[in-house]
Amino acid sequence: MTYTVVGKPLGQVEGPAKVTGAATFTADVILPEMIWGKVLRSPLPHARIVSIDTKAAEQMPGVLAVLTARDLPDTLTGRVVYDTPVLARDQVRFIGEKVAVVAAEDPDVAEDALALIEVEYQELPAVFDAEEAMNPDAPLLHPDYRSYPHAPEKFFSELPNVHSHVTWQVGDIQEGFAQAQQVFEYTFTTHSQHQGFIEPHASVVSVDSEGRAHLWISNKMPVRAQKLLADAVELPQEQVVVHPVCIGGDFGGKGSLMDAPLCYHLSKRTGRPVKMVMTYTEELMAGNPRHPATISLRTGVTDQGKVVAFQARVVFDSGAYAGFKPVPIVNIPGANSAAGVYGTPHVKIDAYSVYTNCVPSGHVRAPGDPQVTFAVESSMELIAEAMGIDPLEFRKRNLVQDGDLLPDGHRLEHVRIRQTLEAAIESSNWGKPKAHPHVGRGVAASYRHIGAGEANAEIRLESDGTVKVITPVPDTGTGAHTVLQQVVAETWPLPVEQVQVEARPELFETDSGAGASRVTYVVGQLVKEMTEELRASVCRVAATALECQAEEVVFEDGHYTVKGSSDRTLTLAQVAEAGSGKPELSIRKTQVNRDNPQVTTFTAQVVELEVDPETGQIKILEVVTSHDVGTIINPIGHRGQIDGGLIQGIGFGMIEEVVMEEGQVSTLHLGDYKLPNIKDIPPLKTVLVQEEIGPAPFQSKAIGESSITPIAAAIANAVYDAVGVRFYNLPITAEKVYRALRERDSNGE
Amino acid sequence: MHNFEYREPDTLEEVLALLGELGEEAKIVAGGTALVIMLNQRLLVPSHLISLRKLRDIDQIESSDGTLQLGALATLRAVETSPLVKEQSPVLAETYAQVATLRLRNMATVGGSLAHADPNQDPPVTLMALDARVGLASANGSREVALDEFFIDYYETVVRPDELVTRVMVPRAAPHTGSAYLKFLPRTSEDYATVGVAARVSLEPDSGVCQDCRLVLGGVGATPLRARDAEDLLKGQKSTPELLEAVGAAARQLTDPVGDSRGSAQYKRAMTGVFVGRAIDQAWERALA
Amino acid sequence: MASEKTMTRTIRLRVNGKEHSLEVPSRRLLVDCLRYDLGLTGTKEGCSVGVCGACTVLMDGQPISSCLALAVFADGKEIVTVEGIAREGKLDRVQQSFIDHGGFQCGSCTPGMVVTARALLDANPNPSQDEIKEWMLGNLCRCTGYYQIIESIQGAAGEASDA
Amino acid sequence: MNFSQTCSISAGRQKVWDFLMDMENVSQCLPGVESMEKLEEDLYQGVYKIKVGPIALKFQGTLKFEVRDEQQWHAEMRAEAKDRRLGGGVRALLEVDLTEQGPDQTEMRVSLESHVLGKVGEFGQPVMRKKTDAILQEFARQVSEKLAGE
Repeated sequence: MTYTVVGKPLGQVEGPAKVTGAATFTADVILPEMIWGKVLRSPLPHARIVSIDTKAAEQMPGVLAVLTARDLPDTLTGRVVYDTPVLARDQVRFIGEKVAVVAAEDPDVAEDALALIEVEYQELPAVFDAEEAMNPDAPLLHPDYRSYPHAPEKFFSELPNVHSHVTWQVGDIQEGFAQAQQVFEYTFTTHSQHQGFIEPHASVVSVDSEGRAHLWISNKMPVRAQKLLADAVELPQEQVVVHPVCIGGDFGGKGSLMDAPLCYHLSKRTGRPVKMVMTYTEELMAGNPRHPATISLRTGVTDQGKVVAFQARVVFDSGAYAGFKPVPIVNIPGANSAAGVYGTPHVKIDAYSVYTNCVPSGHVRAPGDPQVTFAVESSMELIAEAMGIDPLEFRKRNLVQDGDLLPDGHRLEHVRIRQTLEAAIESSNWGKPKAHPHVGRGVAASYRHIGAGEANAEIRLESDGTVKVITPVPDTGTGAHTVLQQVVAETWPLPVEQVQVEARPELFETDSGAGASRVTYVVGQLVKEMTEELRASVCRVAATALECQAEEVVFEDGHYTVKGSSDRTLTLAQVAEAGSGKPELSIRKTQVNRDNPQVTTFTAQVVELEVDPETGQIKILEVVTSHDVGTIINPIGHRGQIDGGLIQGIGFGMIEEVVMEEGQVSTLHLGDYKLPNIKDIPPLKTVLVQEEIGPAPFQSKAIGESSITPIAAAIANAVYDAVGVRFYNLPITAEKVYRALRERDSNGE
Repeated sequence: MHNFEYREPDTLEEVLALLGELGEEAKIVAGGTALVIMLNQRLLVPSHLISLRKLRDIDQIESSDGTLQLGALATLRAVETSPLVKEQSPVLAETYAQVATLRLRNMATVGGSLAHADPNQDPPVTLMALDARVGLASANGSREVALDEFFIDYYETVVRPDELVTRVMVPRAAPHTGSAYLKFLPRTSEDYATVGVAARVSLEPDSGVCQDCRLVLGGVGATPLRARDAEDLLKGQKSTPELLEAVGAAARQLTDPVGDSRGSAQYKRAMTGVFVGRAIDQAWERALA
Repeated sequence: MASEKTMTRTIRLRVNGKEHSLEVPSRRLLVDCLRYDLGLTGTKEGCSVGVCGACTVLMDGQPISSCLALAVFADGKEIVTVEGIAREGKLDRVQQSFIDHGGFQCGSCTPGMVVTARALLDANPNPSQDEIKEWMLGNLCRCTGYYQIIESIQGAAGEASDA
Repeated sequence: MNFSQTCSISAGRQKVWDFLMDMENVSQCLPGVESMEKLEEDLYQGVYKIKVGPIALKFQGTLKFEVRDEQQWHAEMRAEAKDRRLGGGVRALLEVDLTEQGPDQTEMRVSLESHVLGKVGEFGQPVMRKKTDAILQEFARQVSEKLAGE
């Protein structure tokens, strides 16, 4: 298909505002009389709160309020399960949990006051490891879990501290292993990664004279935030008004209320608007980083090298609270891709999400996927080697095909993994001689569903002739609003300048917001349909104004005319005037997509790297990232998603780790928790294996959570190829490589 | 941040008088890059901040009698880009260029970074290898201290509470001398070093053996460490892989690193050996050039 | 203990060409002074330790971290923030190029990126890729993976500032 | 953070034991103890100063003998203290075990489990670890020196 607007490299609609500093993020909201909130956090991982003395803090000049749990309603909050207190009540469960909050005229004064609050704790036994937390003698973090609001009964477990146990299966796992001649078992572990957005969480709440709470929040699901805040502070939902703001990076991490309930209580108490902005130290000690995981795989293979049975046990360290998990299973959905891009007939995957006295974990771009993909793509190589089969060949024998069932029950169509994998290999130096010793190449592949969800939109013809789309979905940086603009402009067709997109979360009552790579799919599809409907209405209005039948109206060069006669033309503005007040020129709709589409997206990556055997340092020489794509609506944004996800994945694989020792994070600022910078990026070759088949508008597909996933596994496989050491845990740091090499050398002696 | 009184004297004399008066209650601020973080994290709660930012003429980079003089208020960026430094001591320009980021180097000063005495910094390592001396002034007079004797412990130096670092002097290197600073960065390229090694090697032109050398290790102890035993092994010798191995081992002995997110103590110690060898190699090559 | 009075200072500074004189507490950070005292919220605060570069502003033409500078440091100085890059409502080449090349997504690193890139191109109108990396090393972006940032700066290279 | 030091003391085990069971002696051997007063049997209150470069910490709190097991030659002391100015604190458990090596020779093993809380714990962990280790070393050295010198 050829398109006029779709496929054009348009800059983001928010561009001018963002490059001039005019774009408003939550921390930029300044209201008259606004004051600041700061929280006191627990220094202990598990303790009973014996007493809190706030007197001295309250008496400090400039302090307007000091609140503890006793001053708040006894509610719990969370994105699905409500298990998280707004302020710790009687008990703290991790280092960094909020214990008290101060509001003051100035953030420095609020900080000064925190130092004056006296808390007496009685330490309790703590558990920091998810596997240990499942032992019968482990301290129970949430004895009342089953009675918490929205705790998913279907996934309750008898095991201590397991708050969700989900099983995905296809075929009959026992039957599968019975067919296998060889069985391989491996265990892998992965670590905690912060989303690394540059904008720390922020919230502003202003309670007005009618008791309504006005909320500005760095939250990608503002309509959901409205409901969550209403529940957390015991207000009717309509009493919460969410105001639109830009989101300074999400990557899965910006879907909770974070400090918003505290802002509300402080605002209600003081009658002043209250702002709370987390410091990056608070982000690293009490944000919602990626779940550490232990992944045990058991794979049954026939002598012909066909995988017939695959069993995975995935244990996620949920931290002290499960409230950051946004899905009804209250678990990590990515675990269901633990079987990889392979069409294994008998699969059983068990995912356990477990409470520990660590920082509560949350969603990070492609939640669960990089963890389990590291495991499965490493294990495929191990098995191939053990069986004496070339790893690439072994993969090819087992790739998923059209009609295969995935562990989550999806039957796939238009499977493009083979082409994607082959394109990655062909574009790389695979099989060619190596320039240096200690150079290695590794490959890994993954798939990623487009998520389902609820979409809402309003579309209308403005009096100036522009078509305006109003969406509750905020701008999180992905270019979603630009994509919607292109979808509308293409559908009509109109020049893009004549289409405006505006985020107005306060106009909607429910919505899924951004996330799960769903926006282009669910919102784009809805907006496309609504555009067609509005266009038809506009055509009818034009027909009335032109005194002809709707079928006779033609739209050309931005004008409506009667077919075959150019005497009378109407611009869109003139139609708008003619139809002024007509309800059909303003349409509002809700649409729920309950199921993930059957066409999914595949990724294959090849890494070439060099290991310094004296230091263990890895230098990536080249990355090839190959993606199975449909129509690309906006190539700038599309590429940005690939590039950004890839570098984030390299950070996960080699550099970034929220280091915790007995629940205490030691990487507490961005000088210690390192994010890749501009000098750290490797040469990148992107290959797009395109076919115009996709579930999203104009046969497009999702791309946002693809490139982050296989890269860690590809690096691990390349390191093995380079120096012959295999890694079972992440990140693969220089020190780990160095140690492994020394260990191997000393064993060899 | 805790509140404090901010003073901004116009002359060095006024600064020194204030220092004498306020002593340890006051902190000096120049670029502020380290101090402001510590204030912001509330690790420091001084009653006064004495700013050097209005002082003139102690930011000069000059040369006299072959000695390079770096004014305490020269920014790291000024040293890195100074044609004089590049000409007289290229390794020094290279070292300053490796500190953190350009933005930080625009703010941080030569004197401030020495006085802060963070053992993970780069410049003190090279400066020590170049036999640099530090000029200190107080209301009671001034003195010079060899950088070798300047650092005491983590973030501690011989600078007395009433004293101020005013300049750093770097003597001209002997002929047939080469120097190198290697910074090991296994994570990201603007990180602190896992280990930093500066080597200076002077060769006897005829025999080609090492006549004199300096080896200084950064990030692996409470202060930059001068590896004298390792230096002794090299003197009078030609470089061989075996010798470098032994020199590296001797240097390793001296280290007492802190394990952190840049590597365990064990790893830092091991890497010291590796980078000592590499730094000597590079310095040797430059000495021959 | 010093009195409250001595813990504030009056500073005069020029921000984006406009003179300001204001009284600030000694402990006020420059980033907070710009954002809250002067209302210039274009400059962002990310890491608070001088690493991420979101708070970069130009002081006398040089990029600095406004989260590591006290407001009193700016006394007598010329400050340029992201709000001062466009002139008379017209985007600077660097700004337009960031839009055209996808040099940002969420936009929270963008103010720091734009002012640093402008300073780079003022100092060196035709930087090599290595020079771009050296200058932009201190500006973290989590969204783009940096490739499109390099292209944005390359796209704006070649000529002096429009201003 | 866990630390331990083992040293050999030129004194009999009973003598070492008696020495260590006196808090006065312990506080004299511990570098940084500013003051120490007895509140009740086995419970003391004191001020402890530690300096890491420009950062001066002043901990005020209690030290309590929790175990005095002469049968096993094992003692435990618990310290809890706060720095009010910086808003940090420390919680530590010091364990001492004595092993007879000869009539006038005793091996002393001291183990310390300490948690530095608040700002100092957040930002200074690696260096605090080093400092704590040095303090423990100094403690062992002082004890051996004082007893050997008697």
